[in-house]
Amino acid sequence: MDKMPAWADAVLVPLISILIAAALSALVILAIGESPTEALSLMIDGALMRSTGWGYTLYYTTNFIFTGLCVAVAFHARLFNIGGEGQAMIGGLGVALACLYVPWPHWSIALIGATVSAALFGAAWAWIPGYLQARRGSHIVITTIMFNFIASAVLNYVLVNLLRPQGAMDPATARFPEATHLPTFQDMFATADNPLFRGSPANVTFFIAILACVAVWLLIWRTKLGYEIRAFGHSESAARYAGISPARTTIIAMLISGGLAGMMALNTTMGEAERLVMNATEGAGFIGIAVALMGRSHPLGVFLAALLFGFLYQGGAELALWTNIPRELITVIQALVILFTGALDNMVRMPLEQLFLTFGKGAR
Amino acid sequence: DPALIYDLGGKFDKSFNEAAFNGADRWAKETGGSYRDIELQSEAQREQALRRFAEAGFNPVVTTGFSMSSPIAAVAADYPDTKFVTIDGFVDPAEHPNVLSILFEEHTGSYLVGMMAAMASETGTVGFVGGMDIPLIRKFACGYAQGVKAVNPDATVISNMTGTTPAAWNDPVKGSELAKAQISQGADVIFAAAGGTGLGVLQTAADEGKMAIGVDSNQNYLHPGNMLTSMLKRVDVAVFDAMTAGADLETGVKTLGLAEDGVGVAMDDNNADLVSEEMTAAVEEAKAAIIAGETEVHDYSSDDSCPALNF
Amino acid sequence: MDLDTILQVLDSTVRLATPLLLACLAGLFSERSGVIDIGLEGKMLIAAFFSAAIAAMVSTAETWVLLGMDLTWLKNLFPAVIWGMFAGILAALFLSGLHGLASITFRGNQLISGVALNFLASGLTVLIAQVWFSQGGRTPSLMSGGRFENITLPGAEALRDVPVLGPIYADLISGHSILVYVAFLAVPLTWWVLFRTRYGLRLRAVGEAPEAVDTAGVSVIGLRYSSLVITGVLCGMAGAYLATGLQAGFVREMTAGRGYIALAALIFAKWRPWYALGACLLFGLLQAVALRYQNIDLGPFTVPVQVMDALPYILTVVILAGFVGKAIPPRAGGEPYVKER
Amino acid sequence: MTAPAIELKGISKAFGPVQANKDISIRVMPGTIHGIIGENGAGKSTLMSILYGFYKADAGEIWVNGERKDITDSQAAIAAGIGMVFQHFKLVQNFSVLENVILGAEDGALLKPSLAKARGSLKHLAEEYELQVDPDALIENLSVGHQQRVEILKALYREADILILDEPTGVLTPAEADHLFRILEGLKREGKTIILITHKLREIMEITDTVSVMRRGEMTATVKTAETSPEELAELMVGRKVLLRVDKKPAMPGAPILEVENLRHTDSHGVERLKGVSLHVRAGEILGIAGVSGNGQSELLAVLGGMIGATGTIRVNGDEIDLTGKHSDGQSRRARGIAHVPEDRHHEGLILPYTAWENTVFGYHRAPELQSGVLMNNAAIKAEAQAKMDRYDVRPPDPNLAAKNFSGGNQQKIVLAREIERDPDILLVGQPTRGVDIGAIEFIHQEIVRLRDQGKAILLVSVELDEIFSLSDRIAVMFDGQIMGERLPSDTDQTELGLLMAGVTDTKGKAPIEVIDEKLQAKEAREAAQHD
Ligand SMILES: Nc1ncnc2c1ncn2[C@@H]1O[C@H](COP(=O)(O)OP(=O)(O)OP(=O)(O)O)[C@@H](O)[C@H]1O
Ligand SMILES: Nc1ncnc2c1ncn2[C@@H]1O[C@H](COP(=O)(O)OP(=O)(O)OP(=O)(O)O)[C@@H](O)[C@H]1O
Ligand SMILES: [Mg+2]
Ligand SMILES: [Mg+2]
Repeated sequence: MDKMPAWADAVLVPLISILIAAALSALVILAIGESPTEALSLMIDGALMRSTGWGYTLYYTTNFIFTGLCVAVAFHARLFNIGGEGQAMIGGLGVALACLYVPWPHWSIALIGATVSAALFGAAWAWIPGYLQARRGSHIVITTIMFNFIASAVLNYVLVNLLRPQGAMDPATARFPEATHLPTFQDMFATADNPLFRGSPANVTFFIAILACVAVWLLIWRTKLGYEIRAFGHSESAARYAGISPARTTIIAMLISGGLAGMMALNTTMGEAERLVMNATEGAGFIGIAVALMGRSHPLGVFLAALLFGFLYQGGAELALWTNIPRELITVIQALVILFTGALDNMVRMPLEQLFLTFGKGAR
Repeated sequence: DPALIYDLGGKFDKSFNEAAFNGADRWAKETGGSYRDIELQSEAQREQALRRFAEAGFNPVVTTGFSMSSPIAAVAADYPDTKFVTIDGFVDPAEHPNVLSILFEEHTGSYLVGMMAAMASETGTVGFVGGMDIPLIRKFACGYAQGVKAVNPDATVISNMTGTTPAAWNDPVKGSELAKAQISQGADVIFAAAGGTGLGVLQTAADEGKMAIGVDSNQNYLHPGNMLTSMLKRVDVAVFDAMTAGADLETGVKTLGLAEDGVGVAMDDNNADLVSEEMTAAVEEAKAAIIAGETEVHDYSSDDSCPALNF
Repeated sequence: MDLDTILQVLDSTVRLATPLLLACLAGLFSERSGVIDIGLEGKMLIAAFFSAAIAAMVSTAETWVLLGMDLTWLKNLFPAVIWGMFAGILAALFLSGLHGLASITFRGNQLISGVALNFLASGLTVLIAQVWFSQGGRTPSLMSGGRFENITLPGAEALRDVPVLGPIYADLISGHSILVYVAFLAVPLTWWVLFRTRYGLRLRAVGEAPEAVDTAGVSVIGLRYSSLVITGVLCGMAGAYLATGLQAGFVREMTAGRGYIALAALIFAKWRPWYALGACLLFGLLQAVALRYQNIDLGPFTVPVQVMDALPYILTVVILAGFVGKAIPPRAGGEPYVKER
Repeated sequence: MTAPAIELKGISKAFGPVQANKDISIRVMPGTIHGIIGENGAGKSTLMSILYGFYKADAGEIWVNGERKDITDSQAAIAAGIGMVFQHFKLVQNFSVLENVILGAEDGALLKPSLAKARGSLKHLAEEYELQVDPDALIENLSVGHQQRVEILKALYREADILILDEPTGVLTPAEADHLFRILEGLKREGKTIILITHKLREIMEITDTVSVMRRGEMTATVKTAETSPEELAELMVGRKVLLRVDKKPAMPGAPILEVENLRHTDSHGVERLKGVSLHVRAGEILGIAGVSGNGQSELLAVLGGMIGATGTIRVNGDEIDLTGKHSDGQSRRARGIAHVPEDRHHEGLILPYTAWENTVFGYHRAPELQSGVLMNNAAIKAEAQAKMDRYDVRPPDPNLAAKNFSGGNQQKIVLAREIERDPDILLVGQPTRGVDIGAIEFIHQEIVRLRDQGKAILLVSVELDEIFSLSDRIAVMFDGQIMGERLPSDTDQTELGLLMAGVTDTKGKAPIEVIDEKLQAKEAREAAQHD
């Protein structure tokens, strides 16, 4: 018999954790002399009450879905991939090369090509830490952190010395050709008399992210590979017993994980900027950790958590626009959310379990 | 009301964005007007901030940093009644008549401080510390090196970049070490164009009793007696002027160089003791020559190469 | 290369290695007790901020008055920089406490707690700095009383002219701030505590087999928290050294990944104090060299600055992959101690 | 009348929903050896851990020598004169014996004096109680028997008057167990009180003065040993009459199906664990491998099951098997008809968080018949799982329940069902009844014999000599990575096997335990040298 019903663990615990994080955030806002209620209503108003706001919220959500799935898949194999950031950067390189050097006839084909390229580049960047963990026993947490730094150096070199158009100031590539521009939500949903999503960056990549959620769900819970990844994650010795190669599984899980991180670049690079800039990833790789944790590494959970962080990002931007609250407040809120949902979750779970136990006993 | 958008470095970077803030602040104080400003946090917010401000009726919308030019080009057409200003960026005026691009001739300003560095140097070796290795910073370095060589063709210019990640703008410890390294190689004047990292450079130069050159804002006050000068980039004036002009702002492309006092060298009480009359004279002379077109300072960004320095 | 250049590179190595070493030893205590800590970065950062902020405040404050009591005498007990360091240590201890709460008391995931604390430090420092000083997440520049001065060791000047040894003593060994000496002395001290004292025996045991410690009648939780206290103190000093020793104030994100490098050094050092010294000096040396030789001209091609910049990271990976051999971490590391499932 | 050394009153303890101890009361008189028996999971260890302050009781009182004690942690228990040797030793593997002994009982803040003092008393204790161990050896290089000595020394060093031993003989050879009992007798003579937990009736009858029986968290009886019998105790333990023997017909072995020659394996520490093992198993035969755990039996199973690599040859039905390359994993072995019921179902045989149905294909999950397209055919797997669970009487028969929610016996049935139902030629079985209740033991033994009668070749590894005797058609004994000899069950007895298990092939002259000790010390020294 379980101690606590599964739904309580999946829903109640994160919910209460978020509430605690929110309460503390409110205290922080109070402490810097602003009104939490006003801040909250500004955030909700800016992020959820208008289509443009949604356009931004969903844009960020798309990023976080990819990086969240990246962390989640690795988590299932009990690999802590902190390298989503670097993998996404290199994925961006893949997108840029695909968009710049292949004459695509139509955006839809370009999208497929760029997706493959982004995933391949991201996967390649994750392959090395995966390989080193599997074959040489180097700690994946450390190697992926190092690979974030190295990715940044690689990207900088490539942008400054190789891909930057002559005379340009930005360490960025040229703009991608017209044929690779992805339709935004505005292109898709706005009509002449109803200008929905005006100017917001959400684009078709969002649907790819949804597809990725479904694909990851199928992969993890419906295929033999997913079966092996989860088995390996639960018990390496059991995996060995069953003939599941730990090395192979580690490497494959990292490849998939890195590929998903790489695909994040589709959204920022192909969908939004339409060129590759230096800091296209903007820490989304790290937010992915929180997203995966909150989402309990389940695609649906990842989606919901990504939405929450998308809201935080967009709401935070609104705060920065209309108040004097420093932008770092959002970092603090994120930290609190990660802390309470990820690391201090037992603080909520333990008393809750006790509660269910007493309640359950009373009922029996 | 006008609005101001700072680039990712943030409002108080002690140099570029802070200069913009100072300009806006002065405008607000002098005219009693009010303005909104925002520090960007992510790439996608660039366009968002532009649109939100434009929709809310702010005019003009002033932005700093070359990275704003692309987003402005993307949104300008949607808000024909709003004037946009991109400082350091370039947007084609033919396509977007409601945009003012303001460019600075950093290389000429850097040239002048380079001359001063060469004249102040006793060792014949001077240093340059840049932030992240990007073309703009190379432009500074290249102009500086040319100025140094113009005074003393045998001088050595040691040029270092702090790093390749955005962290390179905020690592004063590394800045210090770079300065120490350059000092140990003989440099006695160091020009820092590296944001927060530069503070470490200036600090170390002061600690070691050498001279340093600030950037963007007038940083002479930071270490009086050790700051030879600062390479001014009058972003504050540009912002002030744009805000003063308000909705009637004249658009197009403005290049601010020595002639317009858009760039220059900072002279004040803090560095009066360090600057000899001879130096002042030479700088004035060179300035006039550049304005007159007699002296040509090569602009790194024109062809991505530098005659005076290897990258 | 002449002696002077070598000395300068080594001198720079010492300075760059010091914060790494303090953080690395901090991590050593924590991980030896079975608590993995990737929050070293955050602890250093928050300590750097508070040490600079408090040092700045104390050095500008003429008097201290609290609830009508004149506490100026208290303020004058220590110079501003020491008050700053205390504050930095306190702040690092606060994060350590949170980490303990998450990973010891509530048996949470230690890696995630570390990540969260790094975020927290990164946000809080700038936020508070902005509210307190309105200088954009920066503290005011510290004047002389607010900084650690470099110490000239006795006889340094007199001995300078002795060939080879003189300059080594005068330039390399002498002339650092007190925290550098503290950091280097912390190495033998750590070794001694770890391998020669009762506390060290228990600490090592609790990282290997907490149940053995528990059944021997020693509190696992107490031991782990105590190790986190040491971690906090050392991180606090590392942060204080960055902001008030090497620099004259705090700048956002000024730790710039040093906590992660320290962590890599710890693994490289196989969780041993003397090896930690070696590893940190190596990483310091790599950085010092990378700073001095940015574009290395190898005839047919030039090594770009980006390669030199990334070199410490690349080397870390290479070292971890090949040369550490089997770095066996403390067996109970990363696992919360659970008796009753 | 003297006060009891230990008196527990109304002790209760729950782990979440599991009630491990229910209102337990017990008295232990000073200077006696008191046995506690009960099936696996009856709550014996929990009760003793409460007495030792490792767990905190939910209710109840502890009285020591007539005084009520508030034992909140092990420190308090130690102060009250209680020492405990846990079922799973609580030693720091990479510490020396001395360091382990002083841990928590140091004199002063510096180690040196403590170590010196401990060295002295250890020498003294060793002489007094025949507890010789090298004080400077690292625990990880010691044999289990010696590790147990260290645990006893730890307790004695802390001057324990009351010594609890939790299943101490499970890891010992019979000779070592005899030696341990001699030590215990000695301690008893000194006036110490001993509580001995075991589930071996023979031991209870042999050494204890009184015995308490536990069943499902409750204390069912406390009796004088002299006034009871094994049969009565077994009934008290299980709650019904049990057969203590397996019924089986004589074997009719056929051709050799599994042939092993000169198998060698070196582990990641560089220690050679298999030193040239050769054996064969014929169709319709059970070969039992006896031995103290840690002598290479686990590695033998792991090599045969494809979990680790090795050199040498293995032939299945005459065809050689790949031992290191691409085909050396568990799935290849299964394809060759080798099924494997592993020793440790928690860490090998099952994925505990997986549901029962997912576990019923573990290791076979790549089989083409289980797939539909790129996805796994979960509906079919689930249906088949349901059928298997019904056939094996797995309780509760719910395939959607996570494996961790089944009791040990039912978990083992799930593993057995999975491995047997695919009709393998060879079945490798490790510790089939470890941690399984007596009811399930009967069932599992019958299944194994049934399989043999169907003509399968069965390799059985067990540390329970009783089990080896009752199931095997032939017995091979392993010591230190080698087969020390083969015997027919009818031609041998526990004593002879016990000596073989200690690597002793003849014992003329010396007392067995001395020979064993010499052997063990030589082995430890060798391993310490190989290490690093
Ligand atoms: N630390 C724990 N957390 C949760 N449940 C536990 C724990 N220890 C024991 N249990 C449960 O309590 C019950 C009693 O276990 P205990 O170990 O006391 O039995 P035992 O009689 O010693 O069995 P064995 O003969 O296997 O050693 C079992 O159901 C077991 O699963
Ligand atoms: N030398 C060997 N030792 C152990 N198992 C083997 C060996 N050779 C093959 N196997 C296993 O026996 C089964 C049948 O072998 P076979 O070579 O016919 O399969 P296959 O489908 O051709 O596989 P593969 O393409 O991997 O060779 C496979 O599951 C394989 O893994
Ligand atoms: Mg037990
Ligand atoms: Mg084949």
